[in-house]
Amino acid sequence: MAGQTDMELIKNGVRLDGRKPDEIREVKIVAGVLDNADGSCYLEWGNNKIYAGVFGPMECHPRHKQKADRAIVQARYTMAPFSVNDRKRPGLDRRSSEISYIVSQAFEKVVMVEEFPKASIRVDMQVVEAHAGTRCAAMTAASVALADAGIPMRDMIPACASGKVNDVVVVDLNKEEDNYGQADLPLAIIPSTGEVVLLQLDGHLTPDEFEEAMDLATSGCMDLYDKMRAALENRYGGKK
Amino acid sequence: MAGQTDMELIKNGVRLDGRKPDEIREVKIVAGVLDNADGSCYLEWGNNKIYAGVFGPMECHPRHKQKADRAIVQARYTMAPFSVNDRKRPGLDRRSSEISYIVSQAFEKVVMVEEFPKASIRVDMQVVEAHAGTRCAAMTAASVALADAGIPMRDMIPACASGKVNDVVVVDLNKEEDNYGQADLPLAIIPSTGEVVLLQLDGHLTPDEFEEAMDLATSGCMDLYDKMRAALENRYGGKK
Amino acid sequence: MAGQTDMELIKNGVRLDGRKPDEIREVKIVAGVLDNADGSCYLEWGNNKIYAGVFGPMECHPRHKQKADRAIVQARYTMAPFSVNDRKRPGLDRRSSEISYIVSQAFEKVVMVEEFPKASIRVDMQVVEAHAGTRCAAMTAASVALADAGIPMRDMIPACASGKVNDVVVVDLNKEEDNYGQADLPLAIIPSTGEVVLLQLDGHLTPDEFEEAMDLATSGCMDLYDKMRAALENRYGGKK
Amino acid sequence: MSNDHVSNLMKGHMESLAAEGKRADGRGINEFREVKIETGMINTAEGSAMVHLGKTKVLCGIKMLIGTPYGDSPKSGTMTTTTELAPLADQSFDPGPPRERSIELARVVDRGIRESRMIDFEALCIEEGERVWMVYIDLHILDNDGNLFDCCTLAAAAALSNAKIPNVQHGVADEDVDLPVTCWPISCTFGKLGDSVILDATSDEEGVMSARFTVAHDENGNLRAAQKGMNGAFTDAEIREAVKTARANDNVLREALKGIQ
Amino acid sequence: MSNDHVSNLMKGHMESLAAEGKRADGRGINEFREVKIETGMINTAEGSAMVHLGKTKVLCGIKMLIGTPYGDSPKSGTMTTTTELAPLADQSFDPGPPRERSIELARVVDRGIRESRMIDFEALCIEEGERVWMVYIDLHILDNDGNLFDCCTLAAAAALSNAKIPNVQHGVADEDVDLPVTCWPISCTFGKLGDSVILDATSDEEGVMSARFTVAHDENGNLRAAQKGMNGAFTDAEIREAVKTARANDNVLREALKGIQ
Amino acid sequence: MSNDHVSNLMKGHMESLAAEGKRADGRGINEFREVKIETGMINTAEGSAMVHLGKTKVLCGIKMLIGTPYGDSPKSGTMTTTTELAPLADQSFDPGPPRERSIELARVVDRGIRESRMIDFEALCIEEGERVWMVYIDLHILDNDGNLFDCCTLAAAAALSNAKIPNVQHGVADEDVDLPVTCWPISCTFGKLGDSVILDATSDEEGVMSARFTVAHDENGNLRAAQKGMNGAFTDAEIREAVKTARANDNVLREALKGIQ
Repeated sequence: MAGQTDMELIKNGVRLDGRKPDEIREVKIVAGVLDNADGSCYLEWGNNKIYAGVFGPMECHPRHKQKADRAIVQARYTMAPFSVNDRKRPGLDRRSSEISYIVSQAFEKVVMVEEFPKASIRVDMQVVEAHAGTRCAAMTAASVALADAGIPMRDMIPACASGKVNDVVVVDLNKEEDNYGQADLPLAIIPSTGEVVLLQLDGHLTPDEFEEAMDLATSGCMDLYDKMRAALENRYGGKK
Repeated sequence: MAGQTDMELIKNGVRLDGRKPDEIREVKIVAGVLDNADGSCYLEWGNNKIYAGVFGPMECHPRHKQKADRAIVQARYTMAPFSVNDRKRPGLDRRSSEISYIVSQAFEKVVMVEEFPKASIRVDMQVVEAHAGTRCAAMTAASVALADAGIPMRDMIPACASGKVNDVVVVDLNKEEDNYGQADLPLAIIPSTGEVVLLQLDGHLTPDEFEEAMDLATSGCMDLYDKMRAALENRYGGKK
Repeated sequence: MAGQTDMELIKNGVRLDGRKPDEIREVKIVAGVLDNADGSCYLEWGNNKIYAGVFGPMECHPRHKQKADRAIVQARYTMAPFSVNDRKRPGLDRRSSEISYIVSQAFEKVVMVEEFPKASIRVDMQVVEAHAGTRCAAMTAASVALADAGIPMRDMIPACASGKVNDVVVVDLNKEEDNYGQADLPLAIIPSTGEVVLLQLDGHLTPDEFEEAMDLATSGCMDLYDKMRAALENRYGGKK
Repeated sequence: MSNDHVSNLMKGHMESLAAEGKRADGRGINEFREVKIETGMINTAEGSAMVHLGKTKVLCGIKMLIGTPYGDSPKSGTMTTTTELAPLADQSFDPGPPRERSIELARVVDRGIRESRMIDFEALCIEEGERVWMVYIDLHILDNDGNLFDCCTLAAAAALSNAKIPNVQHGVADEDVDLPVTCWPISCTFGKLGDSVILDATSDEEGVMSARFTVAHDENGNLRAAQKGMNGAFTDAEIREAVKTARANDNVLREALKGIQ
Repeated sequence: MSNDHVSNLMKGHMESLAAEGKRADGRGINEFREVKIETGMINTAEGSAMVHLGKTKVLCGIKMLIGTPYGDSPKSGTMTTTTELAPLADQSFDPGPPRERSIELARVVDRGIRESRMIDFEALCIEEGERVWMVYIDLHILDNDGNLFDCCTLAAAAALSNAKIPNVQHGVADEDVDLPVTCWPISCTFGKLGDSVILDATSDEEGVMSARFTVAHDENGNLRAAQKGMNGAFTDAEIREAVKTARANDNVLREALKGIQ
Repeated sequence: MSNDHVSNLMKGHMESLAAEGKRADGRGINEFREVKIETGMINTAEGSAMVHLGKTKVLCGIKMLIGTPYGDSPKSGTMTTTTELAPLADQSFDPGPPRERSIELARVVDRGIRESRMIDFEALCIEEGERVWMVYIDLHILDNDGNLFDCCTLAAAAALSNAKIPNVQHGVADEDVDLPVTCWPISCTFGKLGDSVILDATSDEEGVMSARFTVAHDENGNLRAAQKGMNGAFTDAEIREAVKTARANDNVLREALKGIQ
């Protein structure tokens, strides 16, 4: 978030990449792309490219993390060294650790963890190309991978960001908007209940803009939700 | 220890901060300053500022450190990044590791560890402002915190350094004396028996100076011991 | 391996250190040089100097590495900081980790691991001076230390490299040959069966050169095997 | 933030209380505990503050060093935030390298300061592309009775407002000047307790609540940062309501912060 | 590379099959699985390739940065190889720092590229002793069905042959040019299964085989690298035979690699 | 330094012996074991020494590199001490990063050399504020039969006295010269065994003693360093007596050290 900028990111209600403020980038979701994982998903969202894979329920390691009455979700978000312009050092940095942690917690709300005491459900998200919005894209891919693995869930979790650019509230920031915009608000919801399982905000929003940003991000999540279900139908040849 | 220096640190038997050679800096001790810890202490010694907190006896982690016939003391000495002029990187460096180790061992002599097989007694010392002599100050604060926690002890351990400055043996070096002095001898004793539980020496002392340094540090310890008991009486309103 | 070089490393069939292509450097092996280790060996090979020590069979740590039906070999190859011209940082780097790993596996082939379920046999190799060929020298020393410890083995493992220098296939590269040569092929065999338990190759060899390099390295291994047995006879005063 | 000492009975009790708009310590559901701020107690720091929020105590020290700017922002100073969950503050805090919990705390506080543009980073440039001030915000948790997020953010803000740029010591100028602060972000953290939402949870309340929501506003009532945590959820309405509640209630902390300036 | 899902029965069965020159998936003992190479899918990378070897999938990205050369080779660019055994690729891959297995894999691939002189390192010198290109080869294992050694080496070779030196972005020259590649090393990995030697083992086969032997040849049929692994052994004759078999069979991979250029 | 192989019976036996002024190996309570020093065996080191103290064996290598001095001492060379408790030296030595025990050992040896000013650090300045010699003292424990403190300090002193500054290799001067040594600190380590105090404990004795006290004197009989360790205590009188005993008995080691010069 650069805050104020002279850069004209929206002209006549149209963004640099041709989208309207309430339009998300093109999304492509393919379920079941990996052979070893119990469930998997490949997702392209704009130029973002992400693989998600799920194993479990399985024995929980390290054992001191086991919960007597439920499973835990061990999500792990990593970016490949070549996924960004400046090479990223391999391994978890503080940003990836935080995202892994809050995503793990978000999934514990929808996975039926009480059915698998002491177990672990491992969710691995590999960002192989990154252009803003990767945490939402990774969560979305992980939901589809969990469903593909047949893990019992109350619902899937679509995730989508909204933000502010040139004082306009928009959905799904692209890379320039992320770099030079004024606010970024990633949101993940449970569509069937409307509950919020992940919300972050960086930047500057007036109270009214916040309301609008919540509306736009929610609407983006619902758009995604349709695409997620379509991907699963496409794989399994019917309603699921 | 710079060894020989042209700096005049003692003039007419008076040190730069106005003290005589056998005089310790002003000490303020408050027991019971923290709510969560089982026992705690805040100590100011000159400009040194230290918090000590104690938990236990409690289950020992990691388990392979447990002793079948006694408790262990897990003391940890750390300096806040802002406690020194040049910011210190957070975490344990080698100096802090060594101090933590020898302080743990010193306390195992006075805590009645044989009463709590397999247990751990955790002693945390946080130096938030440092001006020479912090290991002695931290040990002294830890003793008071242990007493405040009601941990059975044979005695408390006052700790005080002596050293050599401009060829004069003095007690309780301040920062300039520590930087430009000729020797530093931190000492911790058990007042009721006169036993030595911690002693280190860096620098240069003749045999006679060593005897004198031992005398001065011991005397400094006894001064402190009075202040430690006063702090506990002050908290508990009577002899303890 | 520098590949092509202008440096004349062989002149009239004689190498810079006076050896013929099929001649190994001088080797000195002494078994039983350490008191605490269950078995030990000191080996000089050219200017390489190595200590090897063995403990075991003993309880395996960490426990998750235990095998229910056999012992594991935990070999560890390290180079002292002062063993090379530029000081080496202490600790395991990636090269040492790889060597430790493949050497552990090589020894599991000859040690009678099935006799000691769940146990560990620890093999420590300390290179204190290094001049090319240290992995072979360390393995050779470790074999003698294992025999000295009385660990049941099918056979000892001599190890020797061959390589290519100025387009000539030679045995046991020295430091200059290693730096400016064209290929390096460390080999470890089981003399009684002729089996290969370790083989690596870096560089460039034609198919015929490879055959020749295998022959030379094997022959070097057999030379060493005699010296290893002599060292044990020397210690135990008879055939073993 | 599980707390084994709080039983299920306690959970039921606390949820019932909250459903009636009450709390175990007598507060209303949207009421902060008593707050106390002291500043300037650490002489080796460029700025320092101790904040008491009920029994929670956090000490913050600011250090400033000179370094080189990042390549993509040659005119900007830099900032680093660390949190030390000192073992003396809570029996459940382990010594050792920072864990997920500590990393989330540090990053939320950091973003709350950084993205709100509280610090005027361009005023920290000494020589473009060459030398800038690096600001270190080191937070020492001394006593944990819950709501570290708000207490840490407040301690950081107080310590920053107390900080002087050490120009003299580093030979940059003849006089030390105040660190330039441009806005005053205050964070309010809510907990989901049963079907209720409470402000400024204690450790006991954190042990039984299912979700956490932090939102920071500046002095003009605009949002500057937010974070939802823990493995429960808020309804959309609860989130929007909490944001309004935060605006209505952060004046308690804001006044305490003004008191020190 | 133990695999608890493969029982001793399976071991006996596979060994019997191999003794007859057969395999569980119908291949001959010296036959590669189907290989597929795609390149250029990662826009943030200087070069990229995805290789499918049967069900094994490896994604390789090449990044190039400018740095200073090593003191002892002031005219040479540098190269670094990492392997990420992504937890999604195999249930047995643990998250965390690289282990022995991953280190061996990275080092064998690295040496296969480096010691074969596939990259012309001197052509990566920008300014002697001052600035050289640093090539990073980062291998992401996405699906592990065995023979990571050959799949990774092939992915690295394909990604390198797809890479452009980013001269424009770094202001070095007016045009991006192909990374200079001088030879084409192809590795073939054999497994010892009972008394048989098989090429290109699957995960199931790796779970029951006792030893591994990798050998890389260039396009002229000369050896460029080799590595024996695991705690079994090969006879001298098996090693020499495997080297010949490799030369006779690596054309399958070599053709796939040529197909992308 | 617990030793599970030494039973309580052994403890009682050893304490009784010590009370009579005797020891299990026949030595008097203030008697060193046989000491042997060899130097110069490591050609890749600037200086090297192997010290045998009874069965304890320590190899020390000195390396010297050129680096920049610390900001607060622009005219002084630097020094770093490491100890490697090699797993081959003692069954209880674990591989892995240095632990508390190893850190204490390295720091006591380091301070004994550094604070005694044995090395003339100012003579290691090549160019003020720019280039100084960095001295690395790396101690390899090869066999541990107790009293590593004295054996390591002696090995370090011997290796330093054997070291040449590698001027030629680094192009600093035309000739390599001896590392300038200004004094000869010798450390003596005592153990508290029951109510007795013994010098130069073996591993067996260390396994049953309760406290350790190390004191180092220079050749003029002045104290240069001291350290009390382990979780027992010494009386004030025992400490003062031990210091005198050290002065009276360190000549054994001092003669061995002179023998190599």
